[in-house]
Formats: sequence, structure tokens, C-alpha cells
Amino acid sequence: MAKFYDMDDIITDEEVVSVVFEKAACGVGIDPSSETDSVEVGSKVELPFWLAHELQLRQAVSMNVPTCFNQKTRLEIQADSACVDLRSRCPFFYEFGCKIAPLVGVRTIGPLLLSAFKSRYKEVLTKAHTAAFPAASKHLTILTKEETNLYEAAQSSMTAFKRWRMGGPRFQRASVLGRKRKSTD
Amino acid sequence: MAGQSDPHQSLFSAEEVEFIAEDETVEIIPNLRMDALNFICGDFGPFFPQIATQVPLWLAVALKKRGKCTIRPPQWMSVEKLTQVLEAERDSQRMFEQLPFHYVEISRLLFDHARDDIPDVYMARSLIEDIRDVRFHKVETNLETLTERAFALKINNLSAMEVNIVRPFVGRALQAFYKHDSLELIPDQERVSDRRPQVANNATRRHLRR
Amino acid sequence: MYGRKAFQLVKELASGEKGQLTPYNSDLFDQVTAECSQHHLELQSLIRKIQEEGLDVQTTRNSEHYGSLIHHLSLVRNKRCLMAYVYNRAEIIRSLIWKVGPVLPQEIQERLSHTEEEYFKRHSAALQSYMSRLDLDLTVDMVPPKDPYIQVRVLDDIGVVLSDDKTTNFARHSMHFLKRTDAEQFISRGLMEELTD
Amino acid sequence: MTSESASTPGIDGDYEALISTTDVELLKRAWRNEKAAPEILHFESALIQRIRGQIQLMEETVEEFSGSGIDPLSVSLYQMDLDRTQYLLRSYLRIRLQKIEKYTFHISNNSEVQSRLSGQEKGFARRCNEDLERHLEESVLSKLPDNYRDILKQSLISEENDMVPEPHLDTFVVCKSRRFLGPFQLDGSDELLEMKPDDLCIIHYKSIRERVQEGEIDLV
Repeated sequence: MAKFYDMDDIITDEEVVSVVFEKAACGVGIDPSSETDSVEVGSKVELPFWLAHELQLRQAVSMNVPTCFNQKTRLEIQADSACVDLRSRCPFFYEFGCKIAPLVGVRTIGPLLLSAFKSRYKEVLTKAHTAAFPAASKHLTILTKEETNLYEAAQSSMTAFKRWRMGGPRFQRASVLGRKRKSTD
Repeated sequence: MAGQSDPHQSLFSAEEVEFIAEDETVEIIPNLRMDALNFICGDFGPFFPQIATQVPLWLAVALKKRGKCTIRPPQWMSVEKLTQVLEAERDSQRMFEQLPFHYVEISRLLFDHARDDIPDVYMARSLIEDIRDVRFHKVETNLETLTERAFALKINNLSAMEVNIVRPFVGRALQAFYKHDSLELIPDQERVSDRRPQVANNATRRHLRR
Repeated sequence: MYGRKAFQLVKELASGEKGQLTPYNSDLFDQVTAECSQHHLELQSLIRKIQEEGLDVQTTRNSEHYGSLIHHLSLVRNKRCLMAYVYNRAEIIRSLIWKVGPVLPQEIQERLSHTEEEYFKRHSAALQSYMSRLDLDLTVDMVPPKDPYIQVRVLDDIGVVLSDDKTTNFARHSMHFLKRTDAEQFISRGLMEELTD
Repeated sequence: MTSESASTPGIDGDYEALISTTDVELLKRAWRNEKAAPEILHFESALIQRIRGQIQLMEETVEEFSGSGIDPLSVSLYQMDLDRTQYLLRSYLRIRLQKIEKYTFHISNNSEVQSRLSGQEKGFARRCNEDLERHLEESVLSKLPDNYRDILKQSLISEENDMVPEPHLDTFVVCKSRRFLGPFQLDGSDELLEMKPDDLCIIHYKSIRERVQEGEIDLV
């Protein structure tokens, strides 16, 4: 697993999915509705993706399509993909989609990710290079993590260019140090 | 540090791009007599007053700063030429290659350090700014039309600094297109389950790539 | 839910500003390792049950098997989070050597665990030994050079410093014309600032 | 490297290289490639040796000049030339170090990658690996149950090393071709790409990896 240490990947794997147990499991405390420490066949339980995925691979559970990719949400996203608040649905919408798509067998997830990304990334690009900060910051709150990364990548390279064009000191205090001395600048 | 690039971003800082451009040659007219300079990066001079000679831009700037030469601005920096370029850039959706790869850095260095050697310096400067804006706007428009999974994208005629500005964004965006587009190729419910998660993970990845 | 605490540990580090170190959260860290031990106990007791029933642990697929599987997966998940926490912090710690040099300022040192401090020291030493064998200091010249000398203002009382063959008193607010490579590290440690015309 | 050439710095045994491409030019190319490539490239050992020789010679020259009443202008110009070369060298070595730090587990488990390192880099990589291993063992692994203490495998039942981060070879990079390249196949697709000299292209690194190695394509 090349991404073993990747924190974003770890966070994506924590997304909750709903599964139905096809095998019983005992000695575990993962089903809050169960009064005992076991899960019966047919129990519907919400699990983090990392667990659901591995259990599904061993045919112990079957995974339902997560809310952020179900029919209803898909239609909502398609209707207004540029402005829909994806972050509140899933901060790692695209990455999670890529993980989920082959597991739940919904063909439309791929095209959904692609079309959402297509229509949103233009906006990200123009905002990053042109918009004044307050206007852009509202737009920022609806972006997924990857979109935010894109926005920041575009913005910071533009800012770095502008700073270079202005000239000024080439050496600066390391940014890891606190900011306390900034005020005397 | 301002000019230091993030080592893991495969990205050059603007200062580093400028550093590369400083090796481009320009013509200077020295006002002193000086022996040839046998540098690690090559031999330059000897220098005689009023005799034009070719040197790297960094050397030209260093001499100029010390009042030892005038710099002959390159042909493409004349107001006449820049006006033509601007018009051509405005008239077409395509990118033109009439300016050198390092035009942004070279012109900035000359505007900063040799303004008295450039005829109509204010005009020239604002023309360059306009050209850069028009070109950058075109780059943006082109990027906005990027909708397909691309394995390779030719970006001929983009200048060094323009490449550097769009690189982090375009790289990521292409990656995303590539990844999401690949998903369409996944067959329905055809996955073979496997007892060992590691092996299964690899199988998934192979699928995604195909 | 299993693995929640471990996830919070990673989340905490990931939500910090990029390249910045959050204080080492040994409380939460220890809670997660305790959780790991607990998973292990429960996993073993489920396996014992399978064995007591005279079944083959390798092939049995009863509820005890799936229970133990869940504990195993949770342990693996916890391990991944703990490792990622330390590994990604180690990455930031290594970058400090390049940014502030081999002596950590108090404000940063406070955020490290004891083993992290040790790691920082050992890694600095490894780097030092590489550079001395190379006979080249790689911690200077971080930015493409312009003129060999730059003008700086001293921001903090540095005192008398010996460089090359002469001593200079860097009193607070004094201004100097210094070799670029000499000034560089004072500036990145926040003790001087570069003046430009 | 002959020392009698101190009065003509820059001219040494590799004079022929100066005529077409200077070593600085080659170093600059190696630096740019190393900077832009996601993985560590082959150490340019002969080139680095030559460059270091030239730097040393120039350092001696500058010192000699400053003591001998040669005009300060020339001295400072020589110093600037020296500084530029030093910067390239330091930056080149630094980028490599940082890659070694980042992919220490990958490198220590892969002899092909190790073969790309210089002797000193190998030593550094070994220590990097030991230090990081020790740190992870003390901080995490020693606190886990026995079967979960491996640093390369998530648990005893993992069949392969499933914890080793590797460079992403499918990173998109910007490159420029140095010559005419007839149609070649792009990694992972049936598409063909043809490049003319100076063509600029954004492309998957793995599609042009060998060509960068062979000096047909430069990363920019």
C-alpha cells in the first residue's frame, strides 16, 4: 500500500457506510442497537469504510451505496454541480467515490465524479487567480479537500509570482517559527 | 524561505526560474577595459570601452549595477515589436511564439536594473504587462476547456514563467481527470473477492488503471 | 466505534497548518495503544474459543472467526493511524533541520515527544556526518544567489560572532553588510532581516 | 585536474566540453531533472567530480586574486560565477537528500534504487533508515502486540511489504524534448506521441522516464 502513511487517505477511509451483515460475528462492540456483544446475520450497521471494505472482501457484509452517492444526491449534484456544497456531504468526495465505485457496482458514480469535477474546476481556477479574497472565501466553504488543494496550488503559485515581480527580500524568517516578531516588521 | 521551492512539489520557485534565465545572453557596451573572464560557466570578454560584447544576463546586470556598462535591450523589447506582439496575441486564440522562452524574467531584470538603457521604458513595460495578461488569460481559457482525460498535453509556446505558474494546478487537475475518467471503465459487480486484503487492493488498483 | 480515537489523532495532525507541528498528543496516543492491547486480548480469547470447540482456526468461518477478524482489522487500522501520526510528524521534524538548523527553538521543542527529540538529534547527526564527509555545507544557499553580500538589520541581540577571520558585534538594531551565506541562517532563525533597496 | 591552470580558471582537462556544452550547463540540466522528477535519478558522479574540481580551482583563484591586488571588480565577478555554480551543486545534492529522506524505506528495500545513489548517499540512506526505524519502533511498534510489530508489514498475515511509501511515477511533469522523437507509446494507453525538438509537454512521468534517463527529454 503506497498510501499507507497518507493522512488524507486515512481520513477518507473513516467515511461511514451502511452495511448488512451476511455472517454473524461475536465478541465485538460495533452494533449499538444490539444488546449483546454480537452482531446477527441481517443486522444493518454503520461502519467506517476501512472496516466495511475488508469485511465485504471476505463476504461477511454487503455494502450499501453511501448517502453521498445515492440516487437522490446524484440527481441533486447533477442539477447544480458547480454550486452544490460537496464538502458538507463528504470532504473527500472524489477520493471516496473512487474507492466506493468498484465496490458497490454503481456505474454512474464514475461519470458523476467526472462531470462534477469538470464543472467545478473552472470555477476554482478563475476564483483562485482573480477573485478578491472575501468573495472567494465563501466559495471555498463548499469545496472538497482536493478542490481546496487545487485552489491553493493555483493561488499560491500566482502569489509567489506576484511577490517575485514586486521584488523585496529573498531571505525570510522560517515560517515554522511563531509569528510573534512579525508585528515589529 | 521565499525563494525556496517545496522539495516535494516538483516545482520551481519564481526565483529559481529567474536564476535559469540569468544565463541567457545579452549584448553590453562596456565603458571600461577589463581582461577576459574565464568563468566556470564559460569565457567572456576581454572588455574594451565602447565595443559591444555578449555576456550572460547575470553578468550584464552585475556590471550595470556597478556602472560599468550599458545594456543593449534585445530586439523583441522594442516598443514597435512589442506592440505587434500584443496585437497578434489579442487577435488570435492561439499562443504565439514571438517572444523568447524567458521573456518575463529577462524583461523584469532589465526593467529593474537597466531602465535608462531601454527606450520608452514605461511604454515597453506596460506593453509587456499587457502581453503577459492577454497570454495568461488565454492560458486560463484553454485550461477551462480541458475536459478530457489526457495522457499528454502539448503546451508549446508557453513561456518558462507561465509554465511555472500553471504547473501545480494543471498537474493536479489532469491527475483528477485521469483518475475519474478511468472509473467509467469499471465493470459492474464483477469483482472477485479475496481472502487477503492486500492482494485484493492491488487487484483494484490494476482495474482502476486499465 | 473501533478506531475512532486513532482517527482523531491523525485528524488532529492533518488539520494543523501545513508544515507546522501540533503538540505531541501522548494522552490520546496512549489511549490508542491501550485499545490495541484490548483488541488483542479479545482476539485471542475468540481464537481460544474456536480451538476449545476443537475446530481448525485456519478454516473455521463461524461467528467467533468473524469477531476475531474485526478485532484484527481494528488493530491493523490503529497501527496504521499511530504509524502515520509518528511518520508524518517525523517528516516535519526532518524539515526543521533545513529551516531552523540543528538547534531547535524552545517553542518548537516543547511540541516534541522525548523520542522525537532523540530522533531529531540523531537525524541531524546523520546529516552532519554526510555533509562533513562530503566536505560541503548544504544548509546554506537555499535561495539562488545574487550579489555575494547583502545588507541586514539585526533583530535580536546576537552578540559577538566570529566569521572568517574577524569578529563582529551584532547588537540589536545594528545594520551590517554581510556575506550572503553567513547571513542566511541568522535570517531564517529570525535573528536578522534582509534589507532591500 | 591540474593545478598549474590556476591562472586560467575554467580551463582544464575537460576543455572540449566547454566548446559545446559546459559542465555548468550539464549540471543545470541534471538539477532541473532531479528537481522535477518524482523519483531519485542516477547520481551524476563523473559530472559532480568535475564540477567540484572546477569549484575548488575557482575558490583558490578567487583567494589568490583578492590577495594580489587584482581589481576588486573582477574578483567579485569571479565570486558570483563561483556562487552560481555552488548553488547549483548544493541544490542538486540537497534535492537528492530530501528524496532519500522521504523514500527511505523504499530505497532500503530496493537495490535498483540504491544503485542510483553515490557512495556517500548510500551511507546517509542507511542511517536515515536506521534512525527512522528506531524512532517508529520506540514510539509505536514496541507498544503493539507481537504479531503487529513489523515495520514493513501491517501484520503477520500480510504477504508482501504493504507499508512502504513509493514515489508516484504517474505524476504529471512538464518536459521539453531535445530532439525529434518518433511516435512512442504512452504508458497505460494505446495513444502515441510524437515530439519535435523544443516541444513542450505535460505528461505522465512514467511515460517518459527512460527518455529522461537517456537525455532525450529534459524536465523543466
